[in-house]
Amino acid sequence: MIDIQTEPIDPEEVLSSVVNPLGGAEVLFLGRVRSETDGREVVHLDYEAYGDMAQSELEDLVQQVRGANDVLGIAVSHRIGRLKVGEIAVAVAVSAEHRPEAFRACRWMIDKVKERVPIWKKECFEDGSKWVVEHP
Amino acid sequence: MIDIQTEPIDPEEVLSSVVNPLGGAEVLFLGRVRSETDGREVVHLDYEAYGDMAQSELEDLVQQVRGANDVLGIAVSHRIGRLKVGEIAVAVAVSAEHRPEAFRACRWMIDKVKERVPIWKKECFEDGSKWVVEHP
Amino acid sequence: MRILLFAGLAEAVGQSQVDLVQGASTQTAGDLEVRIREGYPDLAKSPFRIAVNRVYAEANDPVVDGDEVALIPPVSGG
Amino acid sequence: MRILLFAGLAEAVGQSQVDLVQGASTQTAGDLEVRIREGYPDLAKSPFRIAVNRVYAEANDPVVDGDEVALIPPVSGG
Repeated sequence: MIDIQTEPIDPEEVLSSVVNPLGGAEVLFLGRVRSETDGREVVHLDYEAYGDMAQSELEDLVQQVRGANDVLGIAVSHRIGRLKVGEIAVAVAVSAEHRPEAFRACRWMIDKVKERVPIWKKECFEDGSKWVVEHP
Repeated sequence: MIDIQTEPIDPEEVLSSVVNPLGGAEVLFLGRVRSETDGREVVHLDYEAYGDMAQSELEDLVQQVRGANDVLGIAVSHRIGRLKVGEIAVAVAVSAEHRPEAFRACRWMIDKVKERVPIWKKECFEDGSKWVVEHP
Repeated sequence: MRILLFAGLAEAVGQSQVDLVQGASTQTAGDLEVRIREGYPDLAKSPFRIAVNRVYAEANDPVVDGDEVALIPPVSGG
Repeated sequence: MRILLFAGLAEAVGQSQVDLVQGASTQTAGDLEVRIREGYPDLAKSPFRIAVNRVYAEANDPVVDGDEVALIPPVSGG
């Protein structure tokens, strides 16, 4: 599963898509809209993507993870559009025989998503909004 | 949530129990019964716990994680009794503001569970069984 | 040549794409960047990378007519 | 003094607890270990740690009558 979607992300679905009978370990990462940032209350976030390129970058990253022979399954789903506080923006799931590989690949994937994939978020507050530029 | 239970583990429930409005990152680890070990087909696993001590160790570990002020929520659930291939043996969920702390605390917790908590598994094959002693 | 803009760059310019006449001075992604920064004062100092056909381009990667060119401001997904 | 056994240790001995008469030679967890290894040949070379009142004990931790003592073979949860 490699998805960029406007509908809410179902973590169970992302996780289920990687389950493998040989897998003893799964790691799921969820990125969620926080209620505040730098002490300011967030009303909602607007996510925008360069859809075709984002999909292609995700596919490329997933291929890189799959190329490492110690990963049995990987899935990534990113939501775009308007997200409320508490909603899931991104989910990454990895299945591997043992936990070190599962943790490592999941962490690598979310780091790369945040570093490379052309998706942007705008934080909207009561009194204004701004595009986020840092990588937290 | 700190559980040692004979009923199946619901990952969604473990995850939900840590969600926090200030949390931007959640990491869920699932340990699952693999279909084979060292090339031998596994029929099922029997988990046994020194229940009172296991609960107390888990509570102690959870307190240690909570003492680190960068973790917003943590939950751990371990199943005991007879588990079939593909079933979830253990789940650890962590919520934090940002992902490094969430990954770090989740990994630390599952490592400590496997190192300290008095729970044992016996692998049952078609032609015999043995208590597992390694820490994979 | 049509150039796609996103996020803060699109807002800065007020549109989601701009047009640039291609010619001898726009043979590479690096050339394009120079032309864009000169031609659009709103983008003169904005940080961005150039993508050609949905792949991040290096400065000396060639750009030809018909390529899908986009300006990618610092990403912030997740 | 009753001593709880688990997993492979319980199987080796064939029961989930054993009794040890407490006395001058069983003042500490370390003493207990020696007595157990002497008294139960099945446990002589088995790896285990001792827990007293549900906490891992060090060799010189005291053990008194009424304590809950258990032998903890290498754990394998998860």
